[in-house]
Amino acid sequence: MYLMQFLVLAAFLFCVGVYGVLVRKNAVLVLMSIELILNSVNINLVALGVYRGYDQAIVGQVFSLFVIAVAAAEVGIGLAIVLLIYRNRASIDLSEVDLMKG
Amino acid sequence: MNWFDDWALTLAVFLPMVGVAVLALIPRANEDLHKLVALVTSGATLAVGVGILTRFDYSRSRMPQFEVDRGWIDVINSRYHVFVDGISLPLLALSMLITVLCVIYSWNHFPEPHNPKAFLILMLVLETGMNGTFVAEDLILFFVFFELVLLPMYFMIGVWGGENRQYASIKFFLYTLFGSALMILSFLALFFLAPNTAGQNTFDIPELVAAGASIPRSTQILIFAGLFMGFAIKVPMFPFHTWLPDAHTEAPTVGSVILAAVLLKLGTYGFIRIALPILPEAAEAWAPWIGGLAVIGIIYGALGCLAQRDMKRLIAFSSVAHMGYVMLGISTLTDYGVNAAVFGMVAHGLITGMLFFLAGSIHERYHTRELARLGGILKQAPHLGWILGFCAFASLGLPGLAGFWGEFPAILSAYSPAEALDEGLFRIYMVVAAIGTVLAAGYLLWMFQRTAFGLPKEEFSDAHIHDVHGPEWIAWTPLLVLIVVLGIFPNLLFGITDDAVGVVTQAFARVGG
Amino acid sequence: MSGANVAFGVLAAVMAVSAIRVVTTKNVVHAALYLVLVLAGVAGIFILLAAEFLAIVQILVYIGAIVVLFLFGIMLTRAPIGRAPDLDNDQRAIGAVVAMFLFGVLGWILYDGFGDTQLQLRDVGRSGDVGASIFSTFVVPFEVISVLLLAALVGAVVIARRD
Amino acid sequence: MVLQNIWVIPAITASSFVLILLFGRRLPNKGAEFGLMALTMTFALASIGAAQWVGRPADLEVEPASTIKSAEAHDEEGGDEDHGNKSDKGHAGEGAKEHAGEGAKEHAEEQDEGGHGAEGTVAEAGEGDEDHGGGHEAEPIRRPVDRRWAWFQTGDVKVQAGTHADGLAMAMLFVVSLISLLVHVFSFSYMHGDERFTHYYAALSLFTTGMFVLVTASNTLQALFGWELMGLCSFMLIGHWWDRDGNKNSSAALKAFFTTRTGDVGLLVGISILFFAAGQTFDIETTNRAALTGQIGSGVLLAAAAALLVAVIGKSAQFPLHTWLPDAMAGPTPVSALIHAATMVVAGVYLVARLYGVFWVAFDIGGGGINPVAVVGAVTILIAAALAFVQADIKKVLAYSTVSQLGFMIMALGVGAWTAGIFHLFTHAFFKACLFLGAGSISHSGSHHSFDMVKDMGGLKDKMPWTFRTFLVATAALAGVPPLAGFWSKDEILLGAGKNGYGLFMVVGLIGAFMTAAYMTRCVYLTFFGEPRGAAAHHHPHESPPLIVVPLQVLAVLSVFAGLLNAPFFGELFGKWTSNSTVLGAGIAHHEFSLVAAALSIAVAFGGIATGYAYYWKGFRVGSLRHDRGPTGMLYRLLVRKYYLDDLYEGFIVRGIREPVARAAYWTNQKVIDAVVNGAGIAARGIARFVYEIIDQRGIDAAVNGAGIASSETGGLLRYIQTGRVQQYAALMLGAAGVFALALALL
Repeated sequence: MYLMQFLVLAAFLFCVGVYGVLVRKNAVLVLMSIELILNSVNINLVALGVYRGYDQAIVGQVFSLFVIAVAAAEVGIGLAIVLLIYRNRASIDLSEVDLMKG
Repeated sequence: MNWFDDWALTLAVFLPMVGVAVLALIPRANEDLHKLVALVTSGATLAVGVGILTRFDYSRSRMPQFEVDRGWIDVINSRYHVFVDGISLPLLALSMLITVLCVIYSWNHFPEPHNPKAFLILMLVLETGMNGTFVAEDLILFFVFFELVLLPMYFMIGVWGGENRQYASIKFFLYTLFGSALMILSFLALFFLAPNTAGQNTFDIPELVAAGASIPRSTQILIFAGLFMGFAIKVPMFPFHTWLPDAHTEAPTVGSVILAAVLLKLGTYGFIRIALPILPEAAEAWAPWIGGLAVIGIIYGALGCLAQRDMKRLIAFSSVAHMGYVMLGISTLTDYGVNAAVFGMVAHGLITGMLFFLAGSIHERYHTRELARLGGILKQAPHLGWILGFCAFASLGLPGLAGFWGEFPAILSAYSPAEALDEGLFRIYMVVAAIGTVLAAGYLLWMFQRTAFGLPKEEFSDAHIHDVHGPEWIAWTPLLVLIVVLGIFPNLLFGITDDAVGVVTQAFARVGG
Repeated sequence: MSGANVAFGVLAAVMAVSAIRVVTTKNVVHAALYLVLVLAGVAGIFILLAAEFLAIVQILVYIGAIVVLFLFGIMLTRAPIGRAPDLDNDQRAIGAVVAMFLFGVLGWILYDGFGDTQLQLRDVGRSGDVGASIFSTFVVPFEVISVLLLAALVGAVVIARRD
Repeated sequence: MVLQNIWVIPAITASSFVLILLFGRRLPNKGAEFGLMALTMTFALASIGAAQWVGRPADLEVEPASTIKSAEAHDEEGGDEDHGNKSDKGHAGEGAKEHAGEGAKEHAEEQDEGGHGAEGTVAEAGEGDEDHGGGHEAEPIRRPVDRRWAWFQTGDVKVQAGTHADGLAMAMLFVVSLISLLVHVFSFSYMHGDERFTHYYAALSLFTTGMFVLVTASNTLQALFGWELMGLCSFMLIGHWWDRDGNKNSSAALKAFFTTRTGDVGLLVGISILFFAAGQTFDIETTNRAALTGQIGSGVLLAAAAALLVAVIGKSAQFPLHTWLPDAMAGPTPVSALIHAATMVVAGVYLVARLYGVFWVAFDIGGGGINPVAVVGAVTILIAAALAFVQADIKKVLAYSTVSQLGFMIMALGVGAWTAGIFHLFTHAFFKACLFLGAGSISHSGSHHSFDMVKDMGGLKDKMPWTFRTFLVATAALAGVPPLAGFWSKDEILLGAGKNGYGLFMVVGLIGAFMTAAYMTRCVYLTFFGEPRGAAAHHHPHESPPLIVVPLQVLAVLSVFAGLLNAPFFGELFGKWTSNSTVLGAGIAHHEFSLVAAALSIAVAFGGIATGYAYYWKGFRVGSLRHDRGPTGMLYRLLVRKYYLDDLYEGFIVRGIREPVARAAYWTNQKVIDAVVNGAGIAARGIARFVYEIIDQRGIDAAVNGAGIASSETGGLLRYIQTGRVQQYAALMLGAAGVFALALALL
């Protein structure tokens, strides 16, 4: 097995996730795309860990675990925000959310 | 006191952040407590600064002192390497002092929309950034601190600024960020092209100083260009100065003071600390251009001043002119010049900082900064008026006051620049710079006459104008005293810087030296 | 062509198709289900990389918790359960260009960097070692993560609370 | 010894300044007591110092420059090098030393112990520069007293602060402290009740300090300190009544500072050049020595001298930068006295005298040819004297007179008559101060604060007897009536010019002297004689109080006797006391008193007075006697038959001078030179506005804003980008990150 194949798969997932983040209007779908991105990172961490030997493989796994934990937190908060937006605007269409316009 | 020697600089840099953390925890409504905490924090930082000043070994000012060198980001071999020497010490002290004085000055007049909590937090974050930049000896560390000051200043201008604050803050931010982008590219190039003696790539400044000369000349020139853009925009040098008047005009008083007194020095300090010693050949190639832009800046800034109707904008333009002298000094690549530059930095910090304080106080009293509407300040607030006059004279380089020692030695040094430079060219610069002093007298005295002499204009003739009050006296007295003391005893500063400057300029042979 | 390679090929194909469906499908619920496929595929990849503990956690946390959370989110926001025509905004082209550009850059960099690096799997990662590592070397980050989770918990409650 | 400690003198006045500023307002006399006390002390010290200087043995032999050049360099190995602290040793460099190849540091330090080393290297007096009359004897002079302190260090140069006490410095100290003391006394009464009385006294103290610093300076940098300090104080004092008459007073203050500052460009440049040319030292003696020994290349020296001359022109109000001085009359009258008599304007003269070696060599003053210094002085004499005829304001007459007299001093230095120039400075201080204070006294008690001779004065002779008498004495001294002070000094200048081969300049001097006598006669006539007019008629003029009159009397007495100090019958003491190594090293010729020259100068003085007297006397009588007569026998007939000569004079000379020449000069002054100064200001503003509005705001700034402006005009590209929508930002960010990654990868 080549290291490349894992990394390219991860890169692919990452880019698909990026596409989703950029294109999706529905906030929940955006969050899902973010999960894709996070998972691609996890693959990278684990694959590169293996590449650097056993000890580093463990470290890579630990980091992946942390990422998973953070992802869980992020989804929780993210969905809460989505709910709040929905409650205030009766829509979660992100193209209508432009509070950052100066 | 070994403990102090190890921790002094870290304390000096991060103590304000402790204050920030404390401030963040205090409810917003509790304003007095906020002020107190900010004062105590900045005061404690200043106390650390005083400690450094007393423990500093002045006989070895060329040597790194209070050095700390620990691993930071091992992957790119970037280290937490900080120390002070004769060049950074005065600037570090200046930045600490100015912050305390700004906190005191703000005591009773926070600009709209008030919110002391956020304002003071920004000020302390600024202090961390400024102190950090002056002690950092690792390019990445330097860059982090260098950029750290951007954000608080951006918010200070953008939130507490004048009418046109959005435009000014964005311009300030983008302009400087643009420069930093090129600067970091140069840093990376240095990282890759100048490995240290152990063959490792490094961001460590002293190591780069030793290794920099090995870079081929043409590459050096390119790298220097990137550094030049980053630093010159910060200074700001003509023609990269246009962010400055806008930022100064719109910034709240304290913001202007810090901007003028310390932030501008980050650029010139960068030249002295990084660009010159690491890339000596490129510095020689660039120096005529830098000198030329510097003297253009001197004349140009002065002309800009003469055309102003707004007092604060006038002072801002005068900064362009004064930093021109500093850059002229640097561009000569001589001891005299760089000494003058460091002195000029400190003097400009004290004097222009003071002038911005005054402009702020005048604005607060008259609600206008238009020269045409002001007048007769001496009648209504004599102390304020005379302090303004004093600072105007200090700013125009009157001997016996600090401004002179930034100006005259710079002119002097241009007569005999480093050997690699064209003497004739620099002598022309010298004469032009000397003519700049006349223009400086012109605009400053013109401003002083318009605002302070004569009788108050009708609209203000009945207004009750407070003379200088408590916090203002406390904030201003140290600056005024320093302006006089440094003016009469320049060795207080030259004595510290001279030796250290020798390290910077040793790469450049001087004619007859 | 070893078994592992075959497995990787199958998994990768499934994941790629599913991932693309996640970001293109017109049905929100379908998107969630495709996401499950991708996540499961990731778990499979973990197994291929000898990280069994991680694979199990992946299935438990992601498929068991997060996807369920998503489904709840879909329901609570009354998203259209069936096909909806306007799930995408008007910058599909930009998004595609950016994504493909990124993929190109990343692919090229990866090829440049690791073009022919073989992966040697000597040992299966033991869960015990992972645990030991977490509670020795990474104990501080671990604590921080736990605080983060708590904060997220509290934050989610505060944000979503109806008052 | 006062001489070693003359630093005390500026220190006293400086502390007086600080004390007045801090405590002045709370004291019964509003701070004046500090000023008076300080000046009394400094005057006492200066007198003692001068006496000690006179009593000092003359044991230093000096040979002219040519021999210095030829003498071999004997490098003295210094013993203990104590960096100049507290060392009271003779001054170095009398010996012929060429510090070839020596670093500047050693050079500076050697100053301290050169004294004892000097004797060893004195070469035998060789062939002097004999081209220009007189010849030079190597007569021993007094050793100057130097003292140095470490000041600051930059680069490899340690700069030392120090004092340099020699005859020139002591004479100046004496004059300055005396005049300043009298001005302080005078002001106490004159400024009584002024709302900024305290401030006024503080500024006076600081002003005097500035002059003291300049006079005692041992290096150019210190001199620059004093020089600029005076600029500052003149600004404060000329603009003292900044709240009156709109912007007139403050504009005058501004103009004074600005004009002198323009000259200071030359000073900055000149000092810089000399610093490097003299081997990286600011020390004045070393610089002079380097210039005299030919250590400095002629081109460099010429540039330095030319630059310094610009400074002198600005500060000493020489043509064409003299326009600020008459405007400076906006300040209180005692200040005018101080500025004109003892400080500020004479600073330029002093600078030339101090750095005489530089000027001497650079302009080849010994060569007898036309040189810029002399030309500037000569032109100024005539221009200013002509202007003095058409003034109605008594202070402006005196101001132009000062300009003209400064022209004499500068010209004297320019023609090589060093002692004469300095001596004229010395005597001029007394009678010019007397005249100005007299004018102050008149306005205070006689003309109700007016200075207009034509409208508000006349017939004050009997009302103010003491003012009149003292004014008359001072006028006579200024006009050059023997044996009053002005006669001796002016005569020496003319003599020097004539004997040194500057015949043309002697003629100019004679004309100038003639004009001086004439316009001063007019001034006295209009003020004290004739019918009282305006305020003098309606406001009950009376004699001024004692505090005003006493200084006048003191000055009048000095105006009578000061000239005797250098009179030939009394041994020309002043010249011996002040002569210093710079001057003797330059090989200045000394000339015996000449009866012919004296007679000429007396004739000119009396001629001027008589002419003026006749003309103005006639001016108040019937105009039927206007007949042209030939210019022959003018003097005699003037004295005997006033009428005809009056006509002749009026038709031919005075009108000639008064109408076209003076008017043209005045017109030029106001419309050309002043206009150039003003125009330069306006043009600078114009250019500034252009630069600011067109180039800065539309050009460079526009380039910066370019993207924004262009986009807002063509469809709002930037606004489109700033939509506030996160996803667009994200697209940008990721795209940029990709680009950056690509860039990094390619690097």
